[in-house]
Amino acid sequence: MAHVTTLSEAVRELVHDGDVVALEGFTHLIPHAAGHELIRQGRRDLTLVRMTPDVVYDQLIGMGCARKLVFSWGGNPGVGSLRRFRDAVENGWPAPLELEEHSHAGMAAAYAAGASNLPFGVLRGYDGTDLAARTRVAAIECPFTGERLAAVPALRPDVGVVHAQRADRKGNVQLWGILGVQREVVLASRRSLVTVEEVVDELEPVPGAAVIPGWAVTAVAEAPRGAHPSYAHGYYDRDNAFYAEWDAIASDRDRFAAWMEANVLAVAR
Amino acid sequence: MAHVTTLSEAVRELVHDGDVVALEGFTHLIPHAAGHELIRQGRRDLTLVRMTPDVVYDQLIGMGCARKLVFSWGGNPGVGSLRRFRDAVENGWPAPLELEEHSHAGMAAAYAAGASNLPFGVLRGYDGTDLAARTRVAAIECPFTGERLAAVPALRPDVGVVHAQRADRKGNVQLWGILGVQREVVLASRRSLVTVEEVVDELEPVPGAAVIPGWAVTAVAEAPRGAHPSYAHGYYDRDNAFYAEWDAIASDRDRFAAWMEANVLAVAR
Amino acid sequence: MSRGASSHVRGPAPDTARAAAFTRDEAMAVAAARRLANGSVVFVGIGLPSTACNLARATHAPDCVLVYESGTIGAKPTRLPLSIGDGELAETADAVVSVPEIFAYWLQGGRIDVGFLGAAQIDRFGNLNSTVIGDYEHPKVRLPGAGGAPEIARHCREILVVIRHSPRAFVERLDFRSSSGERVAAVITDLGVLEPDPATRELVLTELQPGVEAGAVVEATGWPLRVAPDVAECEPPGDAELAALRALEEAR
Amino acid sequence: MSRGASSHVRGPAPDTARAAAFTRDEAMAVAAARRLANGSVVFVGIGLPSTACNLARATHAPDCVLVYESGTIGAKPTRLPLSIGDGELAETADAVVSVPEIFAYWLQGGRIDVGFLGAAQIDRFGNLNSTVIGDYEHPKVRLPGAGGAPEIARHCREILVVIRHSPRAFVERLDFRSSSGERVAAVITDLGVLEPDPATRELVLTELQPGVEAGAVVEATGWPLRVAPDVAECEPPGDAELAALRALEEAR
Repeated sequence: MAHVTTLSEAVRELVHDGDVVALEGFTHLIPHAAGHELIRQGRRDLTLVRMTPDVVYDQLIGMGCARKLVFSWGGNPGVGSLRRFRDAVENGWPAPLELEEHSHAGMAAAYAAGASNLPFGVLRGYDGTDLAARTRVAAIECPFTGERLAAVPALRPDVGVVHAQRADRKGNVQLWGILGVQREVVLASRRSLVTVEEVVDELEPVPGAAVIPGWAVTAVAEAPRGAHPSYAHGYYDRDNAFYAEWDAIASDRDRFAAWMEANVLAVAR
Repeated sequence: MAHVTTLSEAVRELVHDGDVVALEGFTHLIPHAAGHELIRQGRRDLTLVRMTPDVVYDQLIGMGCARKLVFSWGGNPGVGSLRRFRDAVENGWPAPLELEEHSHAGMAAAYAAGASNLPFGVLRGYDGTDLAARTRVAAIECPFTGERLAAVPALRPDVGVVHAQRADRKGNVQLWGILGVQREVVLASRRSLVTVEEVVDELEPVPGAAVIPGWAVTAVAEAPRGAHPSYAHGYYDRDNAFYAEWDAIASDRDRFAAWMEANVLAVAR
Repeated sequence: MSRGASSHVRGPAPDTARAAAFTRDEAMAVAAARRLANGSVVFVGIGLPSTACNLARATHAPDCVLVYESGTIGAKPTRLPLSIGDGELAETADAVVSVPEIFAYWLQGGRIDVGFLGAAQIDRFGNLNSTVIGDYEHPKVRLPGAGGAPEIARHCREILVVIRHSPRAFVERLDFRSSSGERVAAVITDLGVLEPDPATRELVLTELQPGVEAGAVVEATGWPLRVAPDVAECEPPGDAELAALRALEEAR
Repeated sequence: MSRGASSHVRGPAPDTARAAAFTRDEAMAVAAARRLANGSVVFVGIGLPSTACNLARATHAPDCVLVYESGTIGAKPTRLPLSIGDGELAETADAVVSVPEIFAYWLQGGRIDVGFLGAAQIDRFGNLNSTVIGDYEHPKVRLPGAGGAPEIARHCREILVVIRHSPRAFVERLDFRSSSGERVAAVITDLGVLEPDPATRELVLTELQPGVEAGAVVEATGWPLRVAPDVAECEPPGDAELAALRALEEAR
């Protein structure tokens, strides 16, 4: 049964230096508040996993929390580059960042394999690209047809972190709207943390909603607006203006540091 | 885009003698009406695929429609045997029935592989059983860890048939309650037929409901109470009494034939 | 489920309040239910397993999580379902997922504590047959087949088998092995409880149902059954347990 | 999207009603939208592709089915989403599925007619780079990466590429191949349209945007571009197309 706790307690308990940590949310329900707590608690040497590293990963990378990034698309959606990610890759600032780069389909198959307790996922993909030579992918032959397909190693993070709309007091989690890989990352990870907009007595059924039973989750923490500047369907919209502003903030190392100091480090939760 | 048509038209158009046909529905939403139409139209030499052959498969087998059965559990749930299935296997009546037998997990993985356009599915299974020697399963090695797992050939039926609660006039299908492998069999099959309780103007959202877009379905036909004696969540309950009665009806070849004559063959749709 | 055998026995101690009459099947259901710790996550087959799990939930284990292979997670039925896919399972579940998902993410994912299985035949190592009696190609009796059993038996942390005791069921040699006995923790029957020897994995009679002699169990077993030196008698079903079980059966 | 280039051109024939002023980016979006047949199922990337698809849906192709990699199937946004995961996509979709499912059952499942891709670089065979400029280990510019492109390029029946024409983008040799050009049916740019030679798969200039000379396109291409002998001028954007496009952009 998930224990319902505070965000700072949950991060302290579940995430250790050197861990493989996946913060997921496909544009929607990105666990920004949890990412900020990782930064405040000064986690180091993390292997960060995420299909679409966006602003929160730019912040984690810029603050020196990450040693390695496993990803498939690292940009500011609809805006452009992730400036801190680029500074790390292009200039090694604040530290070099090792990359393991996949396609979306490959990452998705790897999470599904992890959730299924399989050591690998299978897809028709990667062929005809230079990616195959730069990442962890192998050929696998169909034992019935002889066809060659791609295998990707399962993703089994130490900790999976997602945001969701709400949970009940037993830690049952409910989410709706774009579902992304939220359920898969929770089920693929050794430990899991779900931040929610609110903890409620009863989870009213909602069309399109998925429920993750509390006994399959390690910890739940309330974090209202915990996805901002991403969004929580039915609670608040995506802050598209912030995503555009972030480009300027992150373009400059000092401006970035000042923003993080004022908006993350100096904020007590 | 699915065309919305009559059940007899749809069966005439989509199902041919010798086809591989999967009628699915995991206890819930079993397409009995479509099965009866197959019997009325006298389809022969079918390879019937279904995880849990129950009464409708007992009827198809007893009426001589099937040449082969691909399945994982063939019984009358909570009641006992399928008498016509047993008569075919044990005594070759009315015709011998070839069997390809899997586990539920194997069938489910094979449908998911079919829906994904993969030639095989992977699972940890079949080992330590005599099934492996009696069915189509092969060993496959993880290219990363060297572990050996089981591979099952993808299921790609010629025709997939399921029942659902409703569809709109564009053929978009909505179903809820126990979902089974309904979506997988539709997506894995070359052609698909969905019978529905009703065709409506607008699909009102329902908690827990899945929608299969009309453009991914070949034909939709209205068949009110088309799952009976199975059930349609929100429309009518499972007719448990009929399942119990079926045992006596199907125990005797003549009584079975008379029942089919009166209740299926003589019924015009 | 509990209708096949109807021989009534008496609890051994008429001076206890528990000396009400009960059937051997009722004793079996109660003994099976008691094996479930509160809060455990159970993969439930239909029939005897479903009866036992729902009885556990109605008595000492209200927080047991029932997972049915139909994809219903956390189902809380008020009456015994006839099939693993009855509508009430979906209505009362915490989550309903597809069948491919229940087997891949949940069972194979290693999230299930206890799997409950029945069978037509069992051997001395807890291997089960639910496929055929006789030769596979020319069976005397064609049974329904393995269903979920091969992977339930492999992926749940432990397996409980519930099966009526008879020489036809407890056989020297299975006609077909539908699932492996490797993870079997206990076999609960209408005559007693068998548990594997930790070293050899051979099933040993460790408990007797109330009023049953060890000799009767040995006789009902198709191989030379080992009896534990400290074989104990099960606590007879209590009034509350019997009342809950009968209420479940009546509401069916 | 259409803000980068703002040079206004005039339609070639002042005597037509269509001679309204439009930007090259508008001409590109309109030319791309026109390639979509009504009713086709389209896998939509964000940016120029999303603009073109939504313009098609607002004009000649109201029954186009937009599938976004965020798992929204049949989304009908009223304004242009900034990201592929904006809330309106889920609200207006026929179905929302998980990301593993959208790639496995829907894209790899072979259900998509047309895939729309953009890129930083393209070569003469329609191979695309969206990964790095410069050496992979020591890149001059680290781009976002391949995202969905490798499998979109492989599984959709045909691929349309939308990209602004410049020698930096149209290169002799890609710095990195993020996706294969095998299924590219057309490359729509702000200067013209390129289509593969059926025999060699080399891209050939087959259409010119209104008012653009073939020589200008050759000059903006980093390899010796072949020009079709019958190269035609695109029909200029119509009033209704421009109005719909601008309404979409304004509602963003």
